[in-house]
Amino acid sequence: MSATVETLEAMERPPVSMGSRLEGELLEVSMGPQHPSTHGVFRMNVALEGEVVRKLKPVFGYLHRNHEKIGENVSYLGSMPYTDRLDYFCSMTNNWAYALSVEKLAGIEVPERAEYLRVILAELTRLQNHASLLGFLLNDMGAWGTPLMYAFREREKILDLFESLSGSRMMCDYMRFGGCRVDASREWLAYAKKIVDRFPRFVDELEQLIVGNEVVIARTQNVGNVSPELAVSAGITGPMLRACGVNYDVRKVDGYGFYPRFKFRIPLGEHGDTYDRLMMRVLEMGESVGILKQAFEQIPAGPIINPKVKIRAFRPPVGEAYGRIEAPKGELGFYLISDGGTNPYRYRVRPPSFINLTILEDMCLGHTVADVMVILGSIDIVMGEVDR
Amino acid sequence: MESLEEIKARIEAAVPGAKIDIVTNGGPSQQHSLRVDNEHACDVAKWLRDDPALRLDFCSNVTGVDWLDRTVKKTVKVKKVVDGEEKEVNETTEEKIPGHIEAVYHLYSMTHKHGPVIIRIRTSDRVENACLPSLTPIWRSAEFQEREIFDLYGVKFDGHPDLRRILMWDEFEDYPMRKDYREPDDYEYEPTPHDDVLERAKPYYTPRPQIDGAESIVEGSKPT
Amino acid sequence: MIGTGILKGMAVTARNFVGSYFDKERLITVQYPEERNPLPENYRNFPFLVYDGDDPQAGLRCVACKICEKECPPQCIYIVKSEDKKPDYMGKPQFYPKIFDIDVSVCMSCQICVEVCPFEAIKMDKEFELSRRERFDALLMRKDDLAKSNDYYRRISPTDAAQVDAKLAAAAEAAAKRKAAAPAASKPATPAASPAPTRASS
Amino acid sequence: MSEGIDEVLRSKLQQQGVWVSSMQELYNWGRKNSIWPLQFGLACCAIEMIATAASRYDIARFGGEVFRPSPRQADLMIVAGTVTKKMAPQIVRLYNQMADPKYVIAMGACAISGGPFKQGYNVLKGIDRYIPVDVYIPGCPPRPEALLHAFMELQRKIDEQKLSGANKAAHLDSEQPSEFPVPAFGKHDLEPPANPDVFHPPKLERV
Repeated sequence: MSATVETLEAMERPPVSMGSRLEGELLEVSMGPQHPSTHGVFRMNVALEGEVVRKLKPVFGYLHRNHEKIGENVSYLGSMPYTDRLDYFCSMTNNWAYALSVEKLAGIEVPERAEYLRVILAELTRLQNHASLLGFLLNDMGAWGTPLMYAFREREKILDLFESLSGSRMMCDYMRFGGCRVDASREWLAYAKKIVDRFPRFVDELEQLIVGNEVVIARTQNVGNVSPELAVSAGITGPMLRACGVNYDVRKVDGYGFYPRFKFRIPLGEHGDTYDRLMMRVLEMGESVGILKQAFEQIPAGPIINPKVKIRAFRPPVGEAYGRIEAPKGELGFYLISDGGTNPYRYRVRPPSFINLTILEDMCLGHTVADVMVILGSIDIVMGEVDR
Repeated sequence: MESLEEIKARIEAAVPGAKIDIVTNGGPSQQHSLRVDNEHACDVAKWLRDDPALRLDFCSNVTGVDWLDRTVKKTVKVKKVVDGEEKEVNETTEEKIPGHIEAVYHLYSMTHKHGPVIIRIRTSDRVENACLPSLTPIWRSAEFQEREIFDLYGVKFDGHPDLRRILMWDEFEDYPMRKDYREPDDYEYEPTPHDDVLERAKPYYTPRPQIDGAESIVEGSKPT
Repeated sequence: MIGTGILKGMAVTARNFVGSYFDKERLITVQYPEERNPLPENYRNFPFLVYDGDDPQAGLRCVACKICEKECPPQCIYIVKSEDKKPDYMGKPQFYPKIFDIDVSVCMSCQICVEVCPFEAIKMDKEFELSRRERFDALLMRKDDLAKSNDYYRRISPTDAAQVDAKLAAAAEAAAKRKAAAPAASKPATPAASPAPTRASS
Repeated sequence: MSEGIDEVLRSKLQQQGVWVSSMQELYNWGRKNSIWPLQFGLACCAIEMIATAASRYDIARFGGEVFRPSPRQADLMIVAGTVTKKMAPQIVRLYNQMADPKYVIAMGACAISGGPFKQGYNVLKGIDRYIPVDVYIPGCPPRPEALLHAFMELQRKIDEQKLSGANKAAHLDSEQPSEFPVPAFGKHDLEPPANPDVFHPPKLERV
């Protein structure tokens, strides 16, 4: 018996008895919001035929913290610490995206040293984000905590760097309009360089752990394929887009910061499956290490903040601006409308992981429930950003 | 990428009847946008996506913006003949703009790596006719973002495949991102009282008995 | 060959296991309550109020200007300004906060209050062991809980404190010069020596 | 089930190599060293919770490394992150599903009071509006060490619990509720906005 279902909501649950075969009957399962591998409070309503996914509807909003409304009620500066809490793995890149948008809105120049510091911190963020993502992904595949522990160990080293520079492990609140808040000392840069120099050892280890591993290959290759056309139409960005073979990286396209001064390549995938997405992260970590090494060599001395920018009573001129950067998860944009006051009139975040979830259903159809977890893990979502 | 004026001229040639205004942005970012009328929004969007020179295949960001009723005062220097002499006189004109909700789409091209082209569509008012054409059939990335605008601003998108609340629960009735939304009064323990927070919520919801001394009212109504 | 990938993975695990005994890079466990990772100098947790001198109440640098209250993004500061002026530790009459509360159950450690304070009166503390069994009273920091001496500040963040001391000393010196340059007749009761440099050196 | 042992006698006996304990001490000792938390993360603080469980801070030293995905097997719920109004009913339900004795740590500013997001329309201003909380950790997010500190504070609290008498532990008192009503989604807000049996904010003096 096979049932066709128009909408998940209209579906009646078929009677499931112990003796009946589950194939051909649809079973509705609500996964989440409390689920060990949904990466936070994410929920999916899944219709299963046996073990195969026939329909999947994501349900959001369990971490909807009204970021945009609060952003409209506090001053421009006051929103900066809130951006830390969007994608709480990558507070530095969130800071940068917001600072970049405000700088566009108000036409602020950033000193050279500050731009270099921003590049260094953004790439460090990318390293720790990708490392922890791989840890979580392997955790979802059943490797339990071991790779996650290794990933968090490396992450701790980078968090120590963040903490000694900005004062907080996760919520750095480091960037300001027209520059950065604290200058990095020579010792800090030397220490950071040391950590970055040793980082490839960890990447190699991780590569050994996953690249040739039969279990990983069996679980990821040809799972959750995305075609490049669908990815572009659905607005997928970041490593997930590049895994489909579309060469689009905001660092290259917009050339914000001082990225045009650095030599780096954009890794591209071929099949757009989970394995490619996973490898994209491994390869990007290597490129980030390259950028960081160049940045440590080139960083000039000088001021770190534009002295013309006021801290208090900062009022950008009337207008609007959309600024975007390549965050570790994809294109992170901020859209701000100023009415000349101290608060933005409209404050909008373009969250990459929210929009990357658009094609979750397309990727999961026809796969088993166990694969859904792996596919979801490879998208790299953080609920703080999905729901805001 | 060609200028907005050129794009406007080409749209008007390609989509007959489309009304396009260029909305200038006076800020330093200089991101000007195109306002498209609702009837032709889908055609214009399709043309923008498919035109070989533009190929705006990537809709990055969809935003709702709530504009309340407002009056814009414009001061223009006009040459007038006053007492037989030509003088420059400041003339203030007041323009009333009725409230509306706007949807802003930021478009980029992944093929040609250019952008952004910003298009805006607006509803005719904020209450009954808060309807807009959905651009999800053209760019799938608009699907969740338009749902979000429906949820938080209450704009109905015609042609959207799955228009439900996305962030708030289904029973919720308000549109919280609107500028005139008042949140429920549930500030009971506020040791750092900023009175505007407390005051803001009060007139819109009945006060809760525990905090506003309803008990004493009950006591007072007792026959003594 | 099937199985090599798994063996390689096992080798990585074994290398990590053995390595954790010899290699500091592999970050062994910190036995927390007994041994602690040193906190970096920039570390910040919750704000506190700096006072000069010995008396926590008279020496408060805060003059209740309420800028931090206004700028605090989550609105966790509550200040009531005094009606009268009281002499501060240097004897100069100043307004003072009659009430200064910080609700640390709301504070998000963003240190915007520190950045906007024009009087260097509020700084970030490093104390993080604040778990309590009760929320309402225990997590509302009153003025008395918040007041901490400048010596404490010098101890927890020496670099910043030295900068702040130098800045204040320079400001005091400039003020003293201005006063000296002004006609002495207008203000006969000028304090003789400027005490600021001694404070900076102490 | 004696209330206490004479400390002098006990130390004397210990010198003779005799170790004496009460049922209560033994019971509490066992309980406080095997607190299994619920594997349950809400937001930013959950990442610090994972960092606490990871090798550098290693919550296993306190017997709390067994993160259970099912509430039926868990003793402790670490509410790590912002509780939104959409999520609050689920949290109360999870709490109700946990077996007694059960404890709650509110980790981070958001779980205590709504924290920085307090003024949001969808943010619950503290999880203690619906369920009783044992230990509160301020911070945004608290350091892993702060979570360990709270964990030890909870262990101290468990150690102090009495097995009998008038003020015995809540889970042994049949009159104390162990389940709490789940709030419903209303038109503007959760209904009720707080559980008056659990949430007792003090009267604040205002100047």
